[in-house]
Amino acid sequence: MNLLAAAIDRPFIPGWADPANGLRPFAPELWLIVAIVAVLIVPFFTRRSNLACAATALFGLIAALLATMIVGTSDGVVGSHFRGLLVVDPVTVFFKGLLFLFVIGIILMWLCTTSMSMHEGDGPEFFTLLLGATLGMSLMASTSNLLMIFMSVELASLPSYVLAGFRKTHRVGAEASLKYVLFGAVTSSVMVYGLSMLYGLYGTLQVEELAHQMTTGSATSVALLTVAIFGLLIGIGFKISAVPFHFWCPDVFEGASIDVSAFLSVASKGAGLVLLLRILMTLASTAHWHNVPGISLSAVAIVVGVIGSITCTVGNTAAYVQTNIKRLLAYSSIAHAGYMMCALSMLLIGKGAESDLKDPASVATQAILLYLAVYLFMNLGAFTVAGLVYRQTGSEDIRDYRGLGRRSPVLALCMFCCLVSLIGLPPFAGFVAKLNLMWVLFRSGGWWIALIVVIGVNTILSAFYYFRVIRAMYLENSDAPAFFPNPLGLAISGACSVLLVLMLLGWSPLGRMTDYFSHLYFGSATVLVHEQPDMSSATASR
Amino acid sequence: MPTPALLLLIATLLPLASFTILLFIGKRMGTPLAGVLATLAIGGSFVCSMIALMVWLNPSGQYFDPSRQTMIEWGANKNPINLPYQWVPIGPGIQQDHPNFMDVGIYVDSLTIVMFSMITLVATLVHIFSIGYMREDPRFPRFFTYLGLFCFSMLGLVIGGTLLQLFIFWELVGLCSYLLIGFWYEKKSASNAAIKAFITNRVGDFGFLIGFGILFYHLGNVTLPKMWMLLGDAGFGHDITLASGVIFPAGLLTVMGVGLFFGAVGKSAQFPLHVWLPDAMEGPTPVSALIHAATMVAAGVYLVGRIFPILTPGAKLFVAITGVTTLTMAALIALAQTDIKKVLAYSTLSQLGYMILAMGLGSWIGGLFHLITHAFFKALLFLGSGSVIHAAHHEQELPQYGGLIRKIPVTGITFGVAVLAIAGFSIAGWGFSGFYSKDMILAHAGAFGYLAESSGKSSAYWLFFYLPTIIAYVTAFYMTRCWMLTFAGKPRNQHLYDHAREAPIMWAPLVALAVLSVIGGKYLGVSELLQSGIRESTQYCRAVVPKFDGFGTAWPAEATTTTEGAEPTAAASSDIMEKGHELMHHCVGWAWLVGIGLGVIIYWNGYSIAGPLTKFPPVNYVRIWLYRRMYFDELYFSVFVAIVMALSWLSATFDKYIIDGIVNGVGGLVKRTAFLAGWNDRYVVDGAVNGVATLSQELGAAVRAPQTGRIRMYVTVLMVAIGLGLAGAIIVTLSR
Amino acid sequence: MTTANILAIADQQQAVAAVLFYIFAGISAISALGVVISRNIVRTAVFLLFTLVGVAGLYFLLNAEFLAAVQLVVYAGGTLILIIFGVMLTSKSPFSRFEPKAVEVVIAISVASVIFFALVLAITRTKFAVNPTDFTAYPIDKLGQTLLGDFLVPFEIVSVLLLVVMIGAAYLAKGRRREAD
Amino acid sequence: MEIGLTHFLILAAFLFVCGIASIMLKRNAIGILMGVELILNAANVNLVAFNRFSYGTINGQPVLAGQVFAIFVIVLAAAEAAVALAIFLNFYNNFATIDVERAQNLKG
Repeated sequence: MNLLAAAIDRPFIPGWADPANGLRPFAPELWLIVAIVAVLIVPFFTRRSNLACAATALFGLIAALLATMIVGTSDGVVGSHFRGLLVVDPVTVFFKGLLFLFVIGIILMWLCTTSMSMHEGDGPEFFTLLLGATLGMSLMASTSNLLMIFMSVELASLPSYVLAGFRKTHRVGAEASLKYVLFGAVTSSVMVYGLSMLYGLYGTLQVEELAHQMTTGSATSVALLTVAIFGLLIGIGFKISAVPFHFWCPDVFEGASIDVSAFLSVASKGAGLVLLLRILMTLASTAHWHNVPGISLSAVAIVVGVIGSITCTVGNTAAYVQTNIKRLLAYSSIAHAGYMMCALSMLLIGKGAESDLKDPASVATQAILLYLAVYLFMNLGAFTVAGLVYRQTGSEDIRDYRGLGRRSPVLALCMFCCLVSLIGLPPFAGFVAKLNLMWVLFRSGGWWIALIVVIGVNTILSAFYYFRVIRAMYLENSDAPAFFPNPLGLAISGACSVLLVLMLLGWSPLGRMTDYFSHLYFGSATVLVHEQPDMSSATASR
Repeated sequence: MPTPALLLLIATLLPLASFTILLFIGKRMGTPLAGVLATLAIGGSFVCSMIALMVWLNPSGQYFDPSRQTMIEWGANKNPINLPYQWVPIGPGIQQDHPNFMDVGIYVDSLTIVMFSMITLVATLVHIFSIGYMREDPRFPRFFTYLGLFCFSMLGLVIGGTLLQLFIFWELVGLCSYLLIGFWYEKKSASNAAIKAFITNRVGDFGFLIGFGILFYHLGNVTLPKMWMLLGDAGFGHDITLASGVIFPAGLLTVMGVGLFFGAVGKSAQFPLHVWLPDAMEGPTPVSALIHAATMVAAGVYLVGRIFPILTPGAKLFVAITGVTTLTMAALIALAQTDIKKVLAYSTLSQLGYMILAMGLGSWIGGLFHLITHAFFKALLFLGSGSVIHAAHHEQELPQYGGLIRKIPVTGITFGVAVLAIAGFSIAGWGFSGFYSKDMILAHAGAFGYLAESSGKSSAYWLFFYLPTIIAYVTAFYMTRCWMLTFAGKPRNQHLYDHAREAPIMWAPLVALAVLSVIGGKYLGVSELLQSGIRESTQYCRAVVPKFDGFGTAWPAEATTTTEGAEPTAAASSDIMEKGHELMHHCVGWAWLVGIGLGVIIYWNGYSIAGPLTKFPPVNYVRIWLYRRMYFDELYFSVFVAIVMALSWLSATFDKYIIDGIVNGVGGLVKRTAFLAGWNDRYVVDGAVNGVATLSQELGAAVRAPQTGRIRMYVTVLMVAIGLGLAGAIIVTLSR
Repeated sequence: MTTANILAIADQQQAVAAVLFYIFAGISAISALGVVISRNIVRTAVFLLFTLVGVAGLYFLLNAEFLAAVQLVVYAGGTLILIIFGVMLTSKSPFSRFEPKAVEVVIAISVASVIFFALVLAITRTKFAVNPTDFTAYPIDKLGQTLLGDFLVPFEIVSVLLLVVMIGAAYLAKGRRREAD
Repeated sequence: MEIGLTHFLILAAFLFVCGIASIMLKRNAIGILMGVELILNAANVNLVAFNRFSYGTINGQPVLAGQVFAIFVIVLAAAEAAVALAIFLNFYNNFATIDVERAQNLKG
């Protein structure tokens, strides 16, 4: 067992035991790189190259996942490595674990949906790109250096552009990748311009150093700082698809094949959110913000919060009239990113300022991690069902979901679970996540209450369009024949549904786990100001 | 776990088991079997509840107290069962010794037991009835699947020990209600009604969430008794200082109470969210009997009962006003309805209004007592109407009936019993069930009036007595009208009359409910149990807060501090109660006779008297106004349309002027507005459902306006955003 | 040499630098404008080439000779050739000219000028840190050491990125597969 | 007047703005890509100028972070151009044009 663990957390070179300086903290990434190379070599030895590549990629991801678990829980790896270019901290570890798990799910989903229509021999390219994008996303989550931010965003984006148009003969696919690459190129170039300004203002590429300079260094222009931060936000906003950088999202999701859409919906957004989380956290955790002339963190917080609330509103309202299930889910993913951004805005509250929480940032981080974890499963389940229905009927139109409750009851039930969870209704974990998020906002008080109202109204709005699908499945009839879906796909979506229920029941362990990670991240326990009121000492004032 | 709690838990889980089984193999089980299984499950729940009741009443198993030579008093010296469990840690860290937990739990007191018995009893009868009623329906198993889920959720709602659980199950019963209203979704009206119910309830739930949020913010998710202990002094209308030193202002308390009450407004279909309940009658009739008369809609009253101690005088006044408005309005509308189920629906609204009014006036027992008796006779009325509709081949219009007593005598007689019960039939102080509960409410209303007078409040407070009094007459009249038009007179539709016949399997539930409607008021000991429920809860709380009197604070009298250990009562001092009772007796003592007599005379022979009477123009206008339900749907719809128009105007403006530039001018805008105007004309009467749908749709159109599919448009919007953002930010920061 | 002489030489050098700056800046600015204005895609590409060359000249002025060489070799020599190649492959005559609408031109010009003035305002109002360094004093190997020292991680990651991107681009560009396959 | 940092920054701002304008104006996908290249060049000029005038040395040792960043930007620009052109080619194969206005199947 020990031998296996050693093999996984120190790939191919023995003796990298030095946890502080060695490559060991980055064993997951190394496994991904190994897998990329392996995927390119494997086809030479087999005739069914697609399946072989899938297996190789799965193997690489499982190794990466195990490595994340082993390395992430061992002592001495937390901290920054390679002269601050890469960092390992609990949030990174948690996100990487989620990411690899999710990509494993995506590959399984690929096996039961898109793989059937993929040409033999395209597999190596597909998995190279998928793993490359995954590598980029995992790096996005583990850096706080401006150059590395740019690099990892590009590494996550460039393969995604190609993936969106991977079905070369599909006109919509070609269109989707065209839009994606143009939009992405524009936003990333503006981001670089902003980054160059940041460098110009503070002369460093390290975000921690930068935050330090901002608060202690000589006062420089706030105007240019705004430009710079603006540029940074644009680049990350593109990945998160925050309004007004969301235009690509529905078009790309509709045009790309369903596994790619599912991949982008969680992995890309999650990576962007974690990156934003780290940057905001680094900025906020540097003390003496009130010393910075002309700019206040609460202003940035308000911007993030407002963007978040606009994002979820736009996502939910625009989803209403969609007839394509992938497009609908695309808008829904925009909305969910918006919810998480709302919580992100809390990171910037100074400790104790205008808040009942002593450490709002840690609590907000916990809420976001939990939301991300739950969101992963509900989206994976919903997309898998959509993929299976597409394989069966060749259609992504919601009208073709009519009578699904009769035609394929179990599949419809899985979809029902995932959609109800996406709304955030009680028997499923979506409720937990949303309630937790709203609760956190609530406890922080102040104008965050307004965000709760926004999220509440949005939840009502979102119920409408999710219910349209449910209604089509259960309350409408169609003559389409009954079918039995691919068992693997059924297993994935069923597992997601069951997990959603289990996560609700196991809310407590889930909450504890995310809590644990966020506290590790912040390095200290937080205490609520309001203790649970004591039963014996209730008094009333007269 | 104490035996009653365990039994009730089993009773809650049995329907869930039947739901799960039916969900997977229901279709294979086929038509009678699925129903039988579900009935057995809920029957099992009923048995469990009854055993729990027995154990509760007398843990020792003895009903006779040998030392005092009397029967043991109902519910004497019981302690409520309060079992909190820590479910979710929230916020604070894992390293902390005592993290803040989100609790769930079980809370059992006499009220819980009473509710369980009533719900399982009515549900069992409705299940039996449904086996006959739904026999020909192709989706028979699915119907029972939904019913199982509903029963589980409803029982879970009642057994829940925290407001969070209440909310979760609250949503679940709402979901079941949605599914069951839309059960015959092929009918457009049914699926529209389902959506309408869903939306209207969301509005109420939003209020609930706000109230819940405020409560949560100050206390966390505490169990019910803890909540009472902490906020038990809300009735005095003062600020409350919590143990943590935080002051809970009285104004916020009122807002919280009103917010929580708004959940009840939605579920119990109180004014102004009453519009969904009449439409909900599109569902199968057994569903109307179970969900939309006996149990779910009464959950609102149950909720108010649970939050009663934390309502401030302001909140109570709000509750009372809502109740009195609803009961008056609904009873008037019921006068003019021609659909038998609509009459019953509005009658339900009106009776719910009575319960809510009782809660608002401080008559905790009265409201919940009426809830129980009402469940019996209203379930009977609905099942009876189901029997009529079944016999009449799904004809629901009163003008098509007439003389049916000769064809379906059992239904006719039991229906008649229910009419007598709801009218408050009584002779010499003895009456059917409705008599006792309604009298209790009205007597309290009278006492309330005197109290208000003595404490110098406005004389408008007397309206809380006089309006319900008048409506008591109206109630007897419209129910008689309904019965006479259905069962008496000559057949008005001979074909329908000839083919009408009863199904024997439906008799048993009807007769059982009829018996309950007769004896439910006096002989089942419901009010005594409820009285003991107050005592239990109060004593439980007094163990911690010695001066707790949350259930007994009489208002609008000036707040008086209660003395320690005083016998808790739901009412003010006994002489004022006596005065109130006397006044009530004078005013409504013979209301049932007047109402029924008038009804019998006017509708003696179908429409022969009433028809010409309503031809008289002023009466006719009123009739039409009432028939169209006072135009509430149209009013709501117009408001929605106004919003939609404004939004679409905005979106059109945005679209035309900002996105496409000034090139295309105002032509498109005019066209769009004109289109909307035409659309407005066409659909203005099509119900508020479309309004909401269109509202979202238009909003969606507005936000999707830039999503034209043109990448250059995207980039342009992006760049304009960047430009504006940059320029704005720079100018703002430079100008500092 | 006297101090006056040195000063004069310095002045002279500064004057030369100024002249060179204006020449290179002029080349890149004017051809950047040309990129915007030109309607013909081939001509646009040529304008872009001039911009890139002008920027390379600016790098020389900034003592970044290596970067200037990279700019000329990779950018002007590689990327631009790639672009022109793309132009050739995709421009069959009727589609190579696309006229923007007048409204679009107005919006573009106004947005661009707003951003430009905002930026200029911000730049001129800002006091940047002053620490001019004459990089000619240091040999070029410093750059290599930085690249493989401080920035080793991005250097390695770029190799993975280029591999992945190459695979992806080759996949997409290797011609359309027939539906019948 | 001595040529200083500000001159370079303003030139870069001009290139940036030209890039934005050509992104907004070009209907040819390759034209848009060229606009992106302009913006990247603007960023590079910024980086190199800052490195030269403000942050060239720390404690007497030369620091070349800006230049290195610029090198990476150039490399990534090349990679991006390769991917983008492959995608354009794919689009061209499907639509027989690279007029981005023709890409309007996905909308709403």
